[in-house]
Amino acid sequence: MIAGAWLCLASPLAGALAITLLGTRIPRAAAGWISTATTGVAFAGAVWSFFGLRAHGSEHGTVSTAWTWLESGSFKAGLSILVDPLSTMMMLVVAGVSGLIVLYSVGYMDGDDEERRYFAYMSIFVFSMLLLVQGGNLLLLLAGWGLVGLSSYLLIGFWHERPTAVAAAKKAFVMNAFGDATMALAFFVLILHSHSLSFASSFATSAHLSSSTVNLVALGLLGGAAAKSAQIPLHTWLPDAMEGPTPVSALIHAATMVTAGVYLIARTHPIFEQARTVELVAAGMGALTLLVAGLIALVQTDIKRVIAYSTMSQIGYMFVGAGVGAYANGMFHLMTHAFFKALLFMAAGIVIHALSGEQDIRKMAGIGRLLPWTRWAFLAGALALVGIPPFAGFFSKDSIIAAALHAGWYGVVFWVVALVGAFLTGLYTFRLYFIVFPGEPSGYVREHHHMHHGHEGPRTMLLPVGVLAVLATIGGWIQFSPFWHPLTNWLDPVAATLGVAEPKNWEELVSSILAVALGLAGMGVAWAMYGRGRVAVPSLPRVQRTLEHKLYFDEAYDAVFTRPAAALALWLRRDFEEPVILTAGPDLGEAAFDTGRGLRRMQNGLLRTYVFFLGTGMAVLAIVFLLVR
Amino acid sequence: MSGPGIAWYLGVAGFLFGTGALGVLLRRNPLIVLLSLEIMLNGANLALIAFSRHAQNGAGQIFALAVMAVAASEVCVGLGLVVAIHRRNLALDVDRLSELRG
Amino acid sequence: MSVLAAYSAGSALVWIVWVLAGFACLASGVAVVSFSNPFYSALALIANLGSLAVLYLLVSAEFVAAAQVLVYAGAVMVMFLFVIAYVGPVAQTPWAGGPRWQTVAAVLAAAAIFLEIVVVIGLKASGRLAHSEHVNATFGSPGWIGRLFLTDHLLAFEITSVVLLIAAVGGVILGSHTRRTQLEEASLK
Amino acid sequence: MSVADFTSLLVWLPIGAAIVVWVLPLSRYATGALAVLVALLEVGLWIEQAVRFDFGQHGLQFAQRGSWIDDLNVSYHVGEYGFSLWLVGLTVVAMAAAIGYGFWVGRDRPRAYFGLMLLLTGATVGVFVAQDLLLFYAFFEAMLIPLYVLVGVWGGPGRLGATVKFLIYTMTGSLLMLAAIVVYGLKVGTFDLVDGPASASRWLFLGFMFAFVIKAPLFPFHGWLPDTYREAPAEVTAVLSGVIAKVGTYAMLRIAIAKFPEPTSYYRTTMLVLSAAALVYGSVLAFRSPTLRGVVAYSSLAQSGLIALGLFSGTNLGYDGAVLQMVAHGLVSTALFLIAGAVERRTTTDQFALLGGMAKGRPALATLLMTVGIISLAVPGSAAFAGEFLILAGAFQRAWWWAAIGGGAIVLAAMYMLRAISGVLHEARGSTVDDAALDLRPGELALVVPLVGALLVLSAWPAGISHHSFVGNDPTRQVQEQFK
Repeated sequence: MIAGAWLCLASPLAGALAITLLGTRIPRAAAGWISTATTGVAFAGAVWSFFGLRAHGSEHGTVSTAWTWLESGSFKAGLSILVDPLSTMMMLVVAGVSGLIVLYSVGYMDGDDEERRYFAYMSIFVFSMLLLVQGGNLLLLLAGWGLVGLSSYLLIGFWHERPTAVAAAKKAFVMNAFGDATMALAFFVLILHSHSLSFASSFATSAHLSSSTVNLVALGLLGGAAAKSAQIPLHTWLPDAMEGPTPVSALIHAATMVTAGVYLIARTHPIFEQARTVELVAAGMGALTLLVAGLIALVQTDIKRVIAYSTMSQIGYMFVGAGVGAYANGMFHLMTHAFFKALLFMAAGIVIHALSGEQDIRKMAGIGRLLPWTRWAFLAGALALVGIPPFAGFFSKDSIIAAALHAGWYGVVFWVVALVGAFLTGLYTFRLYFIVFPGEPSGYVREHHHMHHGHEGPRTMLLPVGVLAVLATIGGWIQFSPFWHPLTNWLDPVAATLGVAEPKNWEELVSSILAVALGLAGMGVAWAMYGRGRVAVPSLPRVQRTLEHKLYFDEAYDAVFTRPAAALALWLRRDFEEPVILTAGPDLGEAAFDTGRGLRRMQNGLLRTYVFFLGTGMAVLAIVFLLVR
Repeated sequence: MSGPGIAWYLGVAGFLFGTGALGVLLRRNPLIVLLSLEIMLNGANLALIAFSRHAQNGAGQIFALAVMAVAASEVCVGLGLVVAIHRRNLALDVDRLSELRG
Repeated sequence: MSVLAAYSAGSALVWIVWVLAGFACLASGVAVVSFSNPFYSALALIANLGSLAVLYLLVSAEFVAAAQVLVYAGAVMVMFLFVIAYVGPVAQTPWAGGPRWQTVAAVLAAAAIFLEIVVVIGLKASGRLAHSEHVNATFGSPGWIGRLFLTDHLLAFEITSVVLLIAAVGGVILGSHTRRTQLEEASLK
Repeated sequence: MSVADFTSLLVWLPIGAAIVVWVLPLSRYATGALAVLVALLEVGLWIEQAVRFDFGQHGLQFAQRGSWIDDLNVSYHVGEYGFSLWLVGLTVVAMAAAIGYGFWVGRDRPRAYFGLMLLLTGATVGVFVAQDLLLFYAFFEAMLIPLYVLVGVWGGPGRLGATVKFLIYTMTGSLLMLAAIVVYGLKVGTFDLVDGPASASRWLFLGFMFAFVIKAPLFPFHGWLPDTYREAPAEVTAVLSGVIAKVGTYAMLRIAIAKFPEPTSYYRTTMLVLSAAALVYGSVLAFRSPTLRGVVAYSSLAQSGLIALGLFSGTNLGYDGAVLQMVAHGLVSTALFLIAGAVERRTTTDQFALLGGMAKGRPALATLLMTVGIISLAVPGSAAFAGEFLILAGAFQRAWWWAAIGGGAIVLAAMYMLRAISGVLHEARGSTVDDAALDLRPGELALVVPLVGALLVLSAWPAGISHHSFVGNDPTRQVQEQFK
């Protein structure tokens, strides 16, 4: 079991090292296969530890330490991994989805100049993500946390000749660094009080902290979670991150990394439960994000950006679920979301590939005729996203909505927002679907479309899409809240659902009916507006402009942080560093010269003056000796 | 008590020293400056010898003799300088010999 | 046995000799500084040296007194007079030339030095400066000085001789009139 | 020869080699080869020492003591503690890389150049092992002399101004330190660092600290830094920033903090403010610096501030983190400046406006610059992160705002370092970057890759240093006991 977990962690790292060190000695394609194989081995390791954990029944998990990573005074943090239900579940999701997406990349990146670099980065990412979910203490979790941010930076900026890609990569990294810093501050509080960052002692300590202190800790963790999961107000990097290659968006910015915030809340729920207010702030943040992101998604014209905003919105649901205390529901949605959102991205990737890199949905009309399989796969993903039974999203999303309804008056607010979000989801998802796929192919599509050996794409791309389409369809069946819930049971020992978030059956029923109805309504409106074109799209220029500018978050941050920082730096350099600091040394020298020029006048060459000084000096000395004695 | 005490000798020595210093400071003729220096040295010598008597120690007299030798050397060099200055037809005035002005 | 010790009973005589010599000493010192003609100054210095020699005798420093007369008044002063004669008399009033402040400062500095010495003697040391009447018979005699020079103070003696030698060489170099200095003079003119 | 002699050997071997190089009329190639060989021998000696070092033993190890000036109780006393062992290691490794770089680029007047580099090696090792204040001072000054010459002769176009500035600053500090040393030594009757008692004199503390804050440097004593780092040859800048700057922070720990406990706590807030100011100010200026060297130079200022923040936090975590960070940043900035030198050799400039797009077709350069750059911005999981984490955790125990300021500076670090990486590697090709600008050559790889390898090993096991710098895992107590 432990060996499987170590294998799972080490295998992608070995892959990354092998690709880097072998360099140009191996053909380009080999890099992709090395990466795929090592990720596959990681998945095998994850399966191994999953079954091992089931067989052993060690519910609270096992910590295995390789060596002491960092030690100072009484503080000690090992390079240790934790194998428990939560981490094995994440290992399975991460390694599994990663394996599929890396395989997809083999086809997608075929022919790119720097395939080797791409696959090395992908392997580093898989390693980092596994380190994040397997980390046996908070410090290693933070290490994984930072390393996924790093690989995200590397992959967003993969096409580094594009200034937009480089800028997006930097933005993503810096916002995540902010999150890392707040998490680190939270850890400092824990170190101060418990001299340890192991999960057990940190959780035990948090129970004894004053409420304001524990609130600070929880806020620090929440800052990290919000930055990583692109929740308002730290969300602006995610849409820009779509500059990266599409498989990267599927893997990092949909399926795995961005959902790490939810994992963090589930993992550290004992701390959040001591700071219930902060936990509800997390839920509120999720509710706000799901609403705002859904609205912005309505007006985007870039296929990947629409899906990116949808991702933000869905993570908002997960935050609501985790925030009200339904950790298992949040994790469940994380899993199904990984399936269907990766599917959507990869289907979109096939479309983009077929149109030689075009991403504007207005030019794609009618592509479904040329890519029938892709169209069906996308449709499956879209239905799962909207939450139409029996697709995966229905089971996971509706259980979150129901949990919110049960959780008091604020829960009702979240519930209403979540239902509105369900309507928006149906609307923007099928707006995208109806604009892109049905109908006759447009002139642009006919002109630019090119077949790949008479197929929609290479097998390496189609196979993962097919697998994910199946998972998006049936993946949710493992849990149907009122009737069977093996996932919740599985996670119960490490992340037990709070009592306030266990809805009654009628709440489940009402929520599901309303959510499905609203989702269908959204789809209907989308059909009316974009599918049949019967109803004109309402013209609200001001609202549209605001949404197109993403509520002016970028502009505001630019005005509040970036520009003042740059101006401060420039001002300090021009008006302080250069005129004051850098001239202080020469000024000192100049002062010495001036003194010398003054003293030179004493040296007038007249013997008698010298003798006079001599005599005076002697007289003064004599007086001094007289007085001192 | 036979004759004046050491203090009287020292008084005379001090007066000689001060007078010599005045001459060095005041006069511009290098010859007179040298002569004034001699007076200063002799003032010091007188003090040394008086102390030698007071302490009943020969070191003072030895010192005085060494000072005399130094004075002779100094006169030798100083007069050499005066002669050299005169040879070069420069004015015998210490105020006009200010080549070392900084 | 020193000469003066014989007359130690007649302290009045010692006082008289001392007053005369001391007065001559002070007067000739002032004269050296204040004559405008260096020739007269040099003559006054001879008088000064002579009266000092008398004072030396009064404190039993016979050898030093003799050396004073022989070396100073004899050899050194002759050299002085010779140079003065060579250079030619350059009369110059004592107060002439130089900035006014320097004259004032010179007087002040000299007065300060003198006053300080007097103050030191008067305030700090007056009670402790009485010397015993009796001295060792050999004190100040040439033999005694010579033994000191060749035993305890041999290093000082040698250094003194080296200094004298260097001064003699320096005097010769300064006074010599070589071809090179002629060239230098030419370049100066 | 016993192991204890290795300490002296580490000091005198390069100095002796320097004299050999100066005296013998060797050819250019032989001179360089000899210098590189000696530098590698130093690394080997150090590894031997590190293997034999007993990290559980109290007090000085590999100590040697001989009489020097008996009247004043001055002795030739050398030896190593855990933390000085690491700094000596940093010195020999960084100097080997720098000497190798000088050999690779073929500096003019090789005999003078390599002699000075070897002298610098010996003197710097000497500073780290000296256990007598006058000996320390002698090595401290001996270390500066070759630097003046190296900057003044082999530097860039503005080298004379930079040298004069460097000289004025360092001499001012050194003289105040000398005065403090003399007063301390005469007052307590010995100049020995191990035997000497603690002192409560604030003036002496300030005298020492003045030299150290200039050397490190801390804000606002860094006036010499931008010019010197810009004008010095790349490998000398690498050494200046990687090793010489650490002399300042090492001496703060060994002398100022350990020997002056009362003044340290009296001036603690002042020193923390200076450190935090250096951290923030350096980060902000690095953020807009127009040149690659400028960014790394100001980031060195920021890092010195961070290290001093850890030292003056006076906590276990702070001390351990500071030592770890000294080594980690030493390796990082050495590697970064060597890479900057490699870039300058290919493009003749380090201005971002004229650079860019170098990643395309230059995988080794891109990989190494990227790796070192991201370690330098302390991405979690790296050695630099481990150091900064400990330092800030320690500072947090002093007061929360120090850690908050540090956290803000880490975000700034991400901004300026990414800007520097992108400015060189990414986007459109700069006007000075042409096809003749090759990827890193094997010779350069042989210099930079070991440094990066050391950093990666350290990233995998930062406890190797953080846990092996002070005996008994209790730095605070060690400092209180003056490492006895």
